[in-house]
Amino acid sequence: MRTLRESAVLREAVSWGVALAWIAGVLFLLMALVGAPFGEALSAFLQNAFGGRRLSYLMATLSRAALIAGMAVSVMLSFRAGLFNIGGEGQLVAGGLVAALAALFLPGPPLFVLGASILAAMVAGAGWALLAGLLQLHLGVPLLVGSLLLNYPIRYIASYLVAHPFRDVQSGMVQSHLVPQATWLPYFPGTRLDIGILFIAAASLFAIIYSHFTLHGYHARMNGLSPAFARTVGLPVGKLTLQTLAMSGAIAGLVGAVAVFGVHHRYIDGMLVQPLYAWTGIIAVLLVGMIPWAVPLSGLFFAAIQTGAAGMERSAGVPKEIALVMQAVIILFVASRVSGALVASSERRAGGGEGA
Amino acid sequence: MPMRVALCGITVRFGALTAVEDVSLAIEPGEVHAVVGENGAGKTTLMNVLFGLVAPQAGAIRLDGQDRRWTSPQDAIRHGLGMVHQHFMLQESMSVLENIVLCAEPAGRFGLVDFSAARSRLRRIAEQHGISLALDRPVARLSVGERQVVEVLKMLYRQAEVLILDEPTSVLTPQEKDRLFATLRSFRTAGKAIVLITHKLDEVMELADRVSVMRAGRLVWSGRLSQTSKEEIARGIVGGALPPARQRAVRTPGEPVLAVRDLEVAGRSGAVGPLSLRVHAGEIVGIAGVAGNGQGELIQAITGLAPALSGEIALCGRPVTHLDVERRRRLGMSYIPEDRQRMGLALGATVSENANAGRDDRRAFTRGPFLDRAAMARFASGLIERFRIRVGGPSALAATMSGGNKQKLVVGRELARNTPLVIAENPTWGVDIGAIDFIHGELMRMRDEGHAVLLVSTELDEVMALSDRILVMYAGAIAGEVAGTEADRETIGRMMTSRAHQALPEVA
Amino acid sequence: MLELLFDPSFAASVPRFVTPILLAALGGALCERAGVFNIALEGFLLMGAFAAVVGSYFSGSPWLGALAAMLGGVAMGLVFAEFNLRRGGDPIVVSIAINILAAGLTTYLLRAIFDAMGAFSDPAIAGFGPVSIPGLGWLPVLGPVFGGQSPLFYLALVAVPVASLFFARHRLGLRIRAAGENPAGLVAGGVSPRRVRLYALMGCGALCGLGGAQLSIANVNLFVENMSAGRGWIAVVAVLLTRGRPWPLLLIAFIFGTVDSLSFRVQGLGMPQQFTDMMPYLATLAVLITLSWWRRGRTANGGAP
Amino acid sequence: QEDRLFVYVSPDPIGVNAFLQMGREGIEAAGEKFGAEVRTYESRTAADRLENVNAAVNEGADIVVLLGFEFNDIVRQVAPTAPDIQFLIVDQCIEDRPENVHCAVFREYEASYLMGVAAGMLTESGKVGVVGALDIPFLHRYTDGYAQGVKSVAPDAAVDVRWVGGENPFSDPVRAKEQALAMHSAGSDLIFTATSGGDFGVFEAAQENDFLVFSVDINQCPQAPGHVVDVTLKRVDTAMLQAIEAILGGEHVMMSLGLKEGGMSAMALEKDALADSQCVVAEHPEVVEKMRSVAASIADGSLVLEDPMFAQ
Ligand SMILES: Nc1ncnc2c1ncn2[C@@H]1O[C@H](COP(=O)(O)OP(=O)(O)OP(=O)(O)O)[C@@H](O)[C@H]1O
Ligand SMILES: Nc1ncnc2c1ncn2[C@@H]1O[C@H](COP(=O)(O)OP(=O)(O)OP(=O)(O)O)[C@@H](O)[C@H]1O
Ligand SMILES: [Mg+2]
Ligand SMILES: [Mg+2]
Repeated sequence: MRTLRESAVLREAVSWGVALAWIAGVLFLLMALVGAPFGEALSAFLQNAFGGRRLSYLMATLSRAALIAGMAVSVMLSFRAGLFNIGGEGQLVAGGLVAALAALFLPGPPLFVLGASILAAMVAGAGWALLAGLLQLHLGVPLLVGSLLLNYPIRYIASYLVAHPFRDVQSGMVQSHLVPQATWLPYFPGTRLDIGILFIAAASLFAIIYSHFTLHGYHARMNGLSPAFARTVGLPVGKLTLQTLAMSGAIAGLVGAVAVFGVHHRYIDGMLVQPLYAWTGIIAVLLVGMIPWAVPLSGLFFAAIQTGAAGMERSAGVPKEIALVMQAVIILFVASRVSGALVASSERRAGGGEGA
Repeated sequence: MPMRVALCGITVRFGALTAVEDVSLAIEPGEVHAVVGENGAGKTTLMNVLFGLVAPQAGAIRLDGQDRRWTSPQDAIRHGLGMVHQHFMLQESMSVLENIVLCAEPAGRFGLVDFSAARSRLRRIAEQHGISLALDRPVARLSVGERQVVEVLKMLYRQAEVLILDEPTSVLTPQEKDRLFATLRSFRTAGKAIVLITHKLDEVMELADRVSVMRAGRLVWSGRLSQTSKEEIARGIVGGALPPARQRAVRTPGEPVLAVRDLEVAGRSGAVGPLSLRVHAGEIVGIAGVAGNGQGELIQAITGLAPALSGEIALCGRPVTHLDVERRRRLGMSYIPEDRQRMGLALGATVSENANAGRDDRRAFTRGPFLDRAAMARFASGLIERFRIRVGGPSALAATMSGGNKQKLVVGRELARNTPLVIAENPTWGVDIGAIDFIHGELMRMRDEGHAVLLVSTELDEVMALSDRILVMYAGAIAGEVAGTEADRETIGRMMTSRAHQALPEVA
Repeated sequence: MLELLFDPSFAASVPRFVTPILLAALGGALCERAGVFNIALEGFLLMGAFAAVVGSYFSGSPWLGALAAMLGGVAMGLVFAEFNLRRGGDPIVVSIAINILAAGLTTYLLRAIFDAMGAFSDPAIAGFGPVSIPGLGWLPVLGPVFGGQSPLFYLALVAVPVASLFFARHRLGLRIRAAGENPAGLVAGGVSPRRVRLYALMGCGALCGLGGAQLSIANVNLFVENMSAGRGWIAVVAVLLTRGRPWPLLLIAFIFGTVDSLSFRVQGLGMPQQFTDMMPYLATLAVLITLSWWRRGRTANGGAP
Repeated sequence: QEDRLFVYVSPDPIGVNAFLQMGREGIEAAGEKFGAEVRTYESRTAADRLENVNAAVNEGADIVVLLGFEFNDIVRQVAPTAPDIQFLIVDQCIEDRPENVHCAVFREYEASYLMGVAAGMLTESGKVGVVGALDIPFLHRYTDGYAQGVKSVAPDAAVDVRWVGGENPFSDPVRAKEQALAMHSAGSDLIFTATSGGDFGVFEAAQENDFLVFSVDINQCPQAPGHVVDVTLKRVDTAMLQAIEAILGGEHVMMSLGLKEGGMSAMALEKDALADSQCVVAEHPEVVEKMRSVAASIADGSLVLEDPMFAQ
């Protein structure tokens, strides 16, 4: 048994080695093509993902990772329940927009405004997700399609609102006014990383506990694995669907609020759409096969390759398009490697059951 | 050309589990070779090896004395092997014809499939073997029995020389079974080799020339049927003495637990109903009938999985017509669905997760909103022990269990709820003799303890063995009622099939 | 006001909106039916647009440009197959990576081949001219819609019944459907679903490539980085909506194209651009809801499903 | 060997954007002139912009040049934390600037106004069009300036204002071309395009359907000879050079560049280059004449134009 396990670990290590060798090989080829020094580019990549003066680049990675991981956690709740909610982007935008507008118009002490705005953002995100759920349950529009389609109206509505009625005219941009400075999330002392990541960490923790240890999470997962089964054993499938979507949307809304209060301090047109937080969140979840504890790590991974690639582009003379290609190559190889490992480990688990 | 197939020293392991261990077996042309054994004994796995679906860790396949290695079923098919799988391999959205030609399409110009050629060839084959089936119906609308016919036709169409049938009869009506057996006999006469996996020893006695008995992955006995007896085979399967025959205790039924009045449900072909029936405490009411005559729709309406168009359903005296599944179950209903793969279990979840789903006593395995995993595992272990489920443990994935063990898990979970009403739909489908006996025993025990049991089965013997009253369904209505003690095959068979041959559509 | 909406060029413009979406969506339909969740149509389309310009520039023939576009698309299909089918990567992750890859690769190659930053426009890029269909000119609306379009439009139109026939009657079409519905059935029949899916991906690449060619050597004659500009995503939406059935795809593509073309003109009436941009999506949603109401109404009235 | 570091941060991918390309040329020229190492950081999103500015600070740049008003918030946040680093923000001045923040703005609407004047004089249908990439305030400097110019010479002419929009508004020649075709068939005979990558599509439409267009930033007349009337010129490169020189000289720079300063111009105003520009306006001396006189009155302050970016 022991040797079996050791050889499995060894096999795993070897296949990771092979994947890394592939990545390195392809990247080396690319670098050679554009005449960029490989070693320098590689160290620039790592330096810019995790290093910097006073770890400032690591902070940038973490700040990005927070938003990606937040979206990943939101998506994970849906996906594990078998709900193909790819409307995270719309829910994120709804959250960000409502957070900014609420903070601009709510009276009261800053802490109250902050709290109420975050709550409002979560409600808005949940509402937008519920809309997709209701479309499915009552109007027969499949969730996959409905949630995807709903991304567009909210994006343009938000764009219109900050381009016209709520625009900060003096700024010359399509953006709302700055939210009151007292509501900004503070930075960790000595860094430029805002404490928004704590909100995301809390949400992740909630999601992990929810998925593994709660009755509701268990029921949602059963529904995800087999809706027919869930119906047959009498799980409240419709209610589960709506509740899960609401939860998922609320977390997306929270992410929007964190982006507003922590990073941009206002709603800027496109600030939540262009960086593809929602899509990156989706692939972060899928990369690790929806295993809850691995989802935040996966978010960090994607953030790191994004900031690393951007940094490499800045300092090693690697053109931006090569940095893009490089990201794609890394994702492709890592994705296939991780999926393989997951399949292998689930087979081991299933096979090893007898002996245990 | 007749062909001799031999399996030599086959061993298959799934992780730490040895599913087949050093099995050698010869399949002769012109013979029906029955393979029997308990659930999980490794029958399907062994045949999957022969058919190229599973690569063995050791051993060889020999055709006419030559060693072969299959890289995929395509090799096996090319060499004249055909297999009807235990779980159907059909495309629901496609028509019967499309399903049959799939993977063996007679292609004409530009690779377009020559359906008319296939159609005429099929018509010949069907006539030859006395099979009738509408070729243009989508498989989604076929009953399980009809789907089985499609699978057999598929094999016929491919002109297989060695036919492997994995539990082909478990869903057939007696008539359908007789027709299949007639076909198999004509194959035997034509010199083809047939492997028949079944749990029904009567069928073995009726048709087989040679019998192989497997237990726990090993071949325990193999030889000509004439050299053995039914009792000996049965003892070989269970590995010991046979359970004694069951005695039915006389019991007067109590209050009605389930009352259905003028129920109408939307069905696959037109509305089902109006139906009225009652099931009392302490009785088993059996519903017999050819699959696809509305039994499924009736059960769906009673369980709440499909809405009733009209009529009323009452459970324990409470109207439940407009309640959802969950509330009906809480009021006192358990349900063993026919389709264990899809409805009975979540295959991707663990045994424990499957065992605890739908429990009413949530307090027993939760603390507030949180799960008590240990309590869940204890509960699952209890079921595994009580229902003798052969599986690694509560944390094994449900997908890795053999068909019979899956069924036992579903039955165990539902019966453990101890509700006034138990609905069982083909509860012993594909289950070995030991388990059949066990499940029957459990259903009888429920009855004796005063539960009401509604049993739907296409297996006439099963209905007759268990029921206090038998309702026969035909064309969406109840065609007649017989008391269990007075039931005989002739009467019931007439009721369920009197006009059934007219109902089967002709070959298009 | 109506003249402003339905100006003379309106009818003729619709096919230019429809063609790339329809071609890409038909490609997506192959994957959808084969059970490959391919949402990389955007990347396929972009690569096709780029390859079309390369082929056309160096050969001087738009047809060779279209061929190059198909090859470009097929190449992306092969990358997808390698990482999804062979190495088992999640299809969505692979799709997103391929979209990124296409964006980077086309920009890089643009510089490497043409030494151009971001855009390349040159008289040597031979584009598809309009094909005149005799006898259509006098028709009031259909005339401009169906006459004088690029040959790829007619190809796309023909591709719809062909695809329909393909799924219904062709052996590979049948196998593709099986691969999407119950691949175990194919395995049992001795056909590798993976192989079938590979063919579907290659076909998808070819069709998306043609869609890209329509963008870069028919609608305009130039390449600009990221010029697929979300059309691949619209095709994805269309595929999901119709579950890959060709005739409904045609309908959706036309609705989308018409509304999109109309939305340009509605701007002329003073509607804010944010709302006109929303129109195609809302129209799609409306169509979906109407269809499902209608379907539900029919089944509720006792009709056989 | 170079002891200075200049960093140029673009708000968007540079790609086909002539304005951003010119920014890069400007910083490179400055680097050459003042002996500095030059780096260009391209941003794609709002988050990238912040990261890039932080990176520039982190790398210890001497001068960080930020092109675009997108950097307002960021400069306000970052500049106080890096007092040794000089920030030059082009396109907008923020209020209460710290000592180390400098700015240069362009008055694009002045040149756009001239395009409008030419369009108003040349239109035969009485209707002209303008297409921008996206309905954002900055692009109103082009669209509104143009519309005002048209009205100044042809009060009855109609101006059709439209946007490319869509998923990729700044790089979608297909949509831009469709929009130009739609405007043309709705009656506009002169169309001003400010659509970045979409301009190519508009030029194609003009060539195929034989109408006239105006464009922006650099001399694009050779792109579609005989169809481009005139273009606005935005001299980011020279402005950048001047500003950097002043910053290095210790000044607290605030430049506003329009027709008067030569930061904005039009081909028609370029006495030397006009003849070889391939611009259609060269064939209409009376239009050139008028444009020059209007330009003069804008330059000397007798004609005052509002900045449309702050309208609404
Ligand atoms: N893919 C698999 N992974 C792990 N274990 C498996 C797998 N397939 C089968 N098994 C195990 O192998 C053993 C033999 O299974 P098999 O399906 O051959 O039994 P069987 O004799 O056909 O039973 P039944 O009569 O119930 O169909 C069972 O214990 C089963 O759980
Ligand atoms: N004419 C064709 N056009 C496109 N694909 C084809 C064609 N013929 C076969 N294929 C595909 O090629 C794959 C394998 O080809 P192969 O030659 O092994 O099969 P085959 O021998 O034609 O099938 P059969 O099992 O019917 O003999 C199959 O998955 C099939 O879908
Ligand atoms: Mg079996
Ligand atoms: Mg062949």
